[in-house]
Formats: sequence, structure tokens, C-alpha cells
Amino acid sequence: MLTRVWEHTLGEVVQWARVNSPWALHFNSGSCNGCDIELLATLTPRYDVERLGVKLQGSPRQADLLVVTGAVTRQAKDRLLRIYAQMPEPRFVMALGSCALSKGIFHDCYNVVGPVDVFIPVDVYVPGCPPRPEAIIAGMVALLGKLQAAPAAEAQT
Amino acid sequence: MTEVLALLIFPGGIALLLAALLYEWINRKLAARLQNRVGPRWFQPLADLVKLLAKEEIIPQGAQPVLFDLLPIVSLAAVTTAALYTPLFGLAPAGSFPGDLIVAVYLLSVLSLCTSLAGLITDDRYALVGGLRVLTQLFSYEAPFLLALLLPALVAGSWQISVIAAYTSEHTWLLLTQPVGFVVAVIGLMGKLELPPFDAPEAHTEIVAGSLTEYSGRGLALFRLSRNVVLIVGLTLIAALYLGGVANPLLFFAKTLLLLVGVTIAQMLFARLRIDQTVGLWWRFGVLLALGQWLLTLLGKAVA
Amino acid sequence: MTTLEFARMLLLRWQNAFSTPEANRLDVHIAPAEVQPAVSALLAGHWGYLAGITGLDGSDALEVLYHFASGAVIVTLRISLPRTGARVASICHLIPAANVFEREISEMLGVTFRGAPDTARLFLPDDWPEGVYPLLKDAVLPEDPHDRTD
Amino acid sequence: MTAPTKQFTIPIGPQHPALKEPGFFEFTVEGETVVGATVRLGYAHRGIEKATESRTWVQNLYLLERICGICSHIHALAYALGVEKLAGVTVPPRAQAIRELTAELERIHSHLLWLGVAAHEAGFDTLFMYSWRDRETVMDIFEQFSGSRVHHSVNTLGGVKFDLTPELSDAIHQGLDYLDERARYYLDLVQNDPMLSGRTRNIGVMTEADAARLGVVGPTARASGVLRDLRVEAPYSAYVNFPVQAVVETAGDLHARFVVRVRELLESIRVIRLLLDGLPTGDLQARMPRKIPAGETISRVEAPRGELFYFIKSAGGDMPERIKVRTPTLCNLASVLELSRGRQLADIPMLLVGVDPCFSCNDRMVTICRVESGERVDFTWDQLRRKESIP
Repeated sequence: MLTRVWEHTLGEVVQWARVNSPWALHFNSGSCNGCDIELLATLTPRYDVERLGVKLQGSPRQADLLVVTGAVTRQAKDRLLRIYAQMPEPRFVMALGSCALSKGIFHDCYNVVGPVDVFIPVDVYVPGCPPRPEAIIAGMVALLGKLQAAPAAEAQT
Repeated sequence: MTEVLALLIFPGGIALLLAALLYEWINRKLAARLQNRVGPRWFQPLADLVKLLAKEEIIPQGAQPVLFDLLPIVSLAAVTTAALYTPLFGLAPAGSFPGDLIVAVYLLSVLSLCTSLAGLITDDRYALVGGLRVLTQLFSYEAPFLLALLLPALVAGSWQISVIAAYTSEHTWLLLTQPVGFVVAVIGLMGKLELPPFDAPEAHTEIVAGSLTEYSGRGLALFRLSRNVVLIVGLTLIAALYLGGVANPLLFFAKTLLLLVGVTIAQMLFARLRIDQTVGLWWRFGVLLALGQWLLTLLGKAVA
Repeated sequence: MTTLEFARMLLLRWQNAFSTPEANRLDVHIAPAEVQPAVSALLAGHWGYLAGITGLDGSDALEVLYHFASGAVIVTLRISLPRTGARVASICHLIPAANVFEREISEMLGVTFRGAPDTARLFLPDDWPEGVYPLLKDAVLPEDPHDRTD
Repeated sequence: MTAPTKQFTIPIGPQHPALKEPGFFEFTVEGETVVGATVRLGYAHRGIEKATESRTWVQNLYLLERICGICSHIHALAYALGVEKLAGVTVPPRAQAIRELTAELERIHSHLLWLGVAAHEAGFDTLFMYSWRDRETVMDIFEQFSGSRVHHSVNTLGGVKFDLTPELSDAIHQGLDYLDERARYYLDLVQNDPMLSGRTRNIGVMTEADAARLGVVGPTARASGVLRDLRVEAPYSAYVNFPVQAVVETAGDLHARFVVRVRELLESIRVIRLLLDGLPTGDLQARMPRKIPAGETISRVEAPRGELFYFIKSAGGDMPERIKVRTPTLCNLASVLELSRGRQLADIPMLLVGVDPCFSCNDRMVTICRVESGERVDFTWDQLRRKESIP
């Protein structure tokens, strides 16, 4: 009984921490820069995602959230998979911008092999060309809301 | 019983760790405000810590698994031990013996050594460069930092922190009589904590996360926590030695906060120094300044 | 003497035909074998810098265009090459920066640059099929294995 | 770690904090000193040049805008100018002036963005935050003007889509007043801040002769005393009536590249003010044919990073026969590899960022250039010097 209460409480605490401290890693898999600069803009004074605990990390090992911008090019595909593999569990993926969602305007280009979600599982999609910083923040909040709604036991795995 | 409580809960142990998180928050929040941002919420460091503790820990190929796990623990243990000898929150230190100042200062360096080793035992090239940079930096700031902290000992005529603190609270603030020593000590602390402009060992844009590049979960959490403990211990030491002792806990707390504010502002003002510039700065100016202050103090003692 | 006239004078020896498609432009048709001497002549006259090299797939031949710019004036050296097995001398030893442009053309159109210091695969992905040159009009490009448009 | 030689290689990219975009660099270092450098682009290679051949002239405008999210207007402008030249269409003066105005606003946005990124590379996050905060002023203007912060789509073939209303003009004036003050502050800062100067002065020095020979363009060339600015040398669009003055510095180091870009902010602000006050009246668009007459043209404009070169060929149909894009970064990138040898590792991101590389722009054309002391040599300083000895 006591252990169950303890486990439950621990799960809740861990989940709370996870929701409040998503560290992000940015990977450009073949984007035009538009999404990248808007993502960077969310860190700057007007939008400041540090309010939500979001920090841009340099190392995949220390990130919880992988933000992928751009349609995936042939050359970037392996890198994307490798970076995803390097991230410790639990990990989440955000596909940012029309190209990452559906290849966008580059749908018929010969060196573009697909949107992000055919290679790695995507947790949240943010459409736009490019999405406004507000939209990116809304995407992050949606992801965190999803995490919060998940049962505590699941968050622990 | 009370001694165990003092070690585990207050003022050591849990209270120390919580205070460490509080100081990190103040540092980050103030930095954000100075950059025109809103900054993190008050519980941010705690959330970061708990999240990291619960995260998967990947031991990379090529790393020494035992050392990889052990280093963060050793560094946290060392710096919390150092905290025992310092008058945390203005209260009497839990342990005290003649010469504890030197022991405390060297225990603080264990963090740098462990961080460096953590980089050197992995195969990661960023971590290797980071580890080397930590060591290089350690050798550059350590001597002047030590000299600056030993100055008050010279003045007070004792190597025991509590004795020096008692001396400084009865005399004029050493900040006024030994300003150079104070400045060197504060800047040395910034070097120890790898705060900008001395953050070359973990420069994101060059070597990702420096020697900690391969650490993901628990190890990273413990290293971050150790660094915060060093911050609090360092501030406490400087406040006790240079800012008029530990007479009143509340006033003392205010003094360390003031120091923290000063450190944060300094860290916002500067661009990162290259590692060779850091070394040059310390050996060309830091050491000379500290030695100069030593000579002056010795002369003053001889005359008086 | 204007910049344009000076360039005309420098290249007089190598040209097969001059044409001026637009104001401030001079197109110089030369034989493929004379690329190196013509470029040397421009360099010797300290005339402008290499602004880029364009490869074109005409219906019956490939064309390589070396664009030199000096202020508003552009001089283009044009050579014509067969569509298969095209070969031309590299100008990398004269202008090292040309390497970048030459590699683009050799990968995109299949032109071989003789004497180029490095001919390894450049910008197409590592797993790109051999012998497929995407900018040829009749190139058969690899399918996207993940196409979901249907 | 226990390599037999003292050298080992630091890869930077394609995912690396110093690069917000993918590119792959390998620097060989001895201790902290760089002895060799290679680059591999192509991670953002999408194949746009091929894609232009299966899109109509108008559709291509939107595709080419998305070559780069930072200089989207200037790509569209270069393309539109070229197609208009082929079609023999004269763009009304008001549209030309609005094009210049947008291009200069984009230059301000791009240079402020660059200033922030460069400061971030130097570990000076406060400046990064400040300059990006001020950049939002320009983004607001763009949004009010075109409805989009990044891909403005101001251009159309034959003119522009959006008119400049008096309210907008006032808003721009207001924004410029603020930016003017900030730009002066930044100029003072990059010139006088001792710590920043310590990271920029005498770093990556490129002499005037080197710059001219390596064919570098844009602010990188102008910081080395080479006046290479198409707005001055070959004025296009409205630059004939509203001329800019070229900003040239002679030191050729990273510091000069900072100063050139910040001074260009002030110059852009000056020209935009003149444009706002003297905006010609008239139509916004000229009629364009659906099919463009056969022919070839070269269109060159001055992008924020330097000369942008478009070669456009039409076969007379409703789609282009060939569009070739040569971006400024390509011209400048080789210089980074040249200059990185013998430098400190810590200077490399600064050097890279000094030319403001844009890999998305480069994506159609990709390169590997190696500059190494060892055997894998592409071209070295020595070879470059030999070129100089050619009479």
C-alpha cells in the first residue's frame, strides 16, 4: 500500500518536472531558414520561452524535445535518425513548418525524401510557412498539455 | 542528534541543496531580466533537477562506466563537504579546525577536476576539448583565487574560517582595506563556476556542452547541483572573509545576495574570452595583483 | 577605352564570335580547348573576377558559361560540349575558387574537368546513383520512396 | 584520444549549436590551433534548380523566395528583374521604389540577425538578445506591410503586390527612429567594447589583394577595402534615383566586418527615409505576358550577404528552360577555409559567422573544399599565392 502511494507520488513529481522543463534541440533537415529564425526568435526577449522552462541545448544527450525544421533531404536523413537515436528517453519530436509536415513547396524536388514523420515518430505538428513564434509556443504548450494529461505511471516509463 | 540534523537537513544537506537551487534561479532570472526577458519561473531549477534525475542515463561507448557514474557523485560529495566548513546562512560552520580554509578551497576544486575527468574518459571529441579547457582554466585561476582567499587569513593571523570571520566582523570590512584581493576572489569564483566570460570550457557554439556533452540524466543533474553548491559556498566564503563577517544571519544573507547580483551583472556585460585570453588574463594580471596585495599587506604588518 | 572594350581586346585572339546580348554584356564563343588561355588572358589583364560558371543542357549539346564580372560589366566565355562524355580542362590552377563551380557542373551535367584537383562526390547525397545527372533534361531521377501524394 | 599524431578532428555540423543551419565542417586541430579545414554542404540540398524547370514563371517566384528565409525578398527580386528584362516589361517607378524599400528593410533585418548570431558565437548573449529584440521592429513592419514576417512575397512579375499606405509610412518612420538610435548604439559598442574587440580585432585578416583575388563579395569584401556593391556599381530597380553610398572599411579583420554591417544599417535607414518621403506616385504593376520570349539574361542584385547572381534562360514557353542561382555565400565560403588555418578553435565560429554563411541559399550547389596541411589537399594558401604570381 505504502509503496504504491510512494510510487504514485513519485510519478506525479517526475511528470510535473518533465512538463516544466522541456529542453529542446534544433535540427535543420533541409529547411530554408525561415522556420529556424522563427524558432530562434522564440528565445529572444519578445517571446522568451524560458518562461516555460524551454532551453535550447547543444547536445542531443541533454535534450527532451527534438525540433525538426524542413523537409528531410537524402543527405540529412541519416543524421536525423542518428540524432534521434542519441537522445535519451523520454524524448519528443516537434515537426516545425509546412516542409517538415508534408514537404511543402519542395514536394517534387528530387533530393527531398519525405516529411519528418515517415522517419521518426512526431508528437506535435506546427504548420505554417514559416509558423509565427506564437504558433511555435502554442505547439510547445500543446505538447506539454499532452504530457500532463498522460497518466503518471506512463510518464515514468 | 542535533549534529546529524545539522548535517542532513539544516544548515547542511537538504537546506544547502535547496538554497543552491534558489541561488541558481536568482542568477538565471536576473540574467534574463538584464537581457530584457521574463526569465524562468521560481521552481525552474528544481524542475530541471528532478527531470534530469528521472531521465535515461546513457553510458556512451568508449567511456569508463564506473568512473562515468562515480565522478558526479564524488564531485557533489566533495563540494558538500566543503560546505561543512563554511558559515552557511551566517550560522556557525558544522565542522571547524585550524586550517579548514585551505581544505575548503581545495575541496571546491574537486568539482573542476571531476568535470575535466568526465570529459577525458569519454571518446567524444567535444568532451575531450572541454575537459582540457577545464584543466587549463583551473591552472590559470586557481593560484590567484587561492592567494585572494588566503589574504584575509594573513590579516587575521589564522587559517581557520571561523576565526577569520570573527576577526573580520570586528574590524573594518576587508573589502575596503583589501579591494584588490576582493576583486580577484570574485572573478576567480566566476572562473571556477565557468560563468561568462570564462565559459570557454563549455562554449556551446564551439564544443557543444564541453566535457559534459555525453552526460544525459543523473550525472548531469549531479554536476549541475555541485556547481550550484560551489556557487553558494564560494559566495559565503567571500562574504564572510571580505564583507565583514557573519554577525547577523539575515544581513549575511543579504550580503551574499548582493554579491550574486554583482556576479550576474558582470557575467552579462562581457563576451566570452578565448581560453588563451583567459590564461593570459590570470597570469598577467590576476596573479600579479594578488601578489601585490600580499606584499602590501605583509609590509603593513611589518610596519605595524 | 571602356571596360567592355578592354575585355574585347584581351579576348580578341581566342574568340570565334562576339555577341552583345544586352548592354554591359559581352558573350565570347570560344573553342573548348581554349578555355585556359582565354581565362589566363583575362587574369593577365587584371580584368574582373569569376562570378560563376553556368552549365546548360541545350537540346543537342551542353554549354558551359564562364561569367566574369567587373562592376556592371559581364563577360561570358561560352563553350559547347557533346552531351555524352563531355571533357574540358579545369581552370582551378588559375582560379582556385572555380573548383566549387566546376564540381557543381560535373555532378549536375556530367562534364569532366580535366586536371581538377578533386573530383570526388560533392553535393549530391552519398547514396546517389552513379551516372544520374539531375540537370540533364532527360535525367531519370530516383523516386521518393516515401511519396504519399497519391 | 590516444591517436598516434597530436592532431585530431573536430566535426562541426550538420547539427551543431554554432550552426543554425546544416553544413558539415571538419577542423583538424593541434591542441587549440586549427591546422586544417574541410566543408561538406548538401544537407539542405533540395534540388530547386531542377524544380524550377517544371513550374510556371509565376509559380517559380514563390519557389525561389523559399531558397532562403532570411533573404527571401532579394531572391524574388533578382528573379523578377531578370524575367522582366527578358519580357521587355518596364516596371512602374512606384513599384521599383517599393522594391528597393523592402530590400533595404530586409537588409536591416538580416544584419541585425547577423549581429545577434555573431554575438552569440562570441558568447555575448546579452547583445544577441538586444539585437534580436530590435529586429522585431522590422518584423512588425513586414507583418503590417505584407502580412508575413518571413516570406513577404512583396514582388510579383511586373511590379509589387502591396502598396505603401500613409499609415504604414508613419509606422516605418517611427520604427526607423528607434532603429537609428539603436544602430548608433551598436556602432559604438562594436567599435569600443574592449571584450568584443578582443575577440574580433586582427582575427581572420583578409587583405585587399586576397579579397579581390578570392572573389569574395558583399560586406566581407567591403570590410577588406574592396568596393564591391552592385547597388553602387550597377544600380538596378530604384537605386538610380535613390542611391546608396557604399560602406567600405580597410582593416579586413572580423572587427571591420562588424563595423561594415552596422554602418550599413545606418545607410539603409537613411535611404529608406528618403524613399518614404519621395515615393513616386503611379501604378504598382505592369502587365506581364504569360509566356516569356526566348532569350537569356543575367540578373545580379546586392543581397545582404553580397552579390546574388541569377542566370535565366527562356525557350519561349510558360516555364523557364534553365535558372541558375549563384549565391554570395558560395563565393565567401572558400575564404573561411583559407583563413581558418593557424587560428584558435575558438575563433572558427566567429570566422564562419563573419561571412554570414547561408547554407539554405547554397543548397543547390554544394562543395567540398579542403585546406589541410597534409596530403588531402584541395587548394592551399601556397597554391593561391602561386596564382598571384601569374602575370
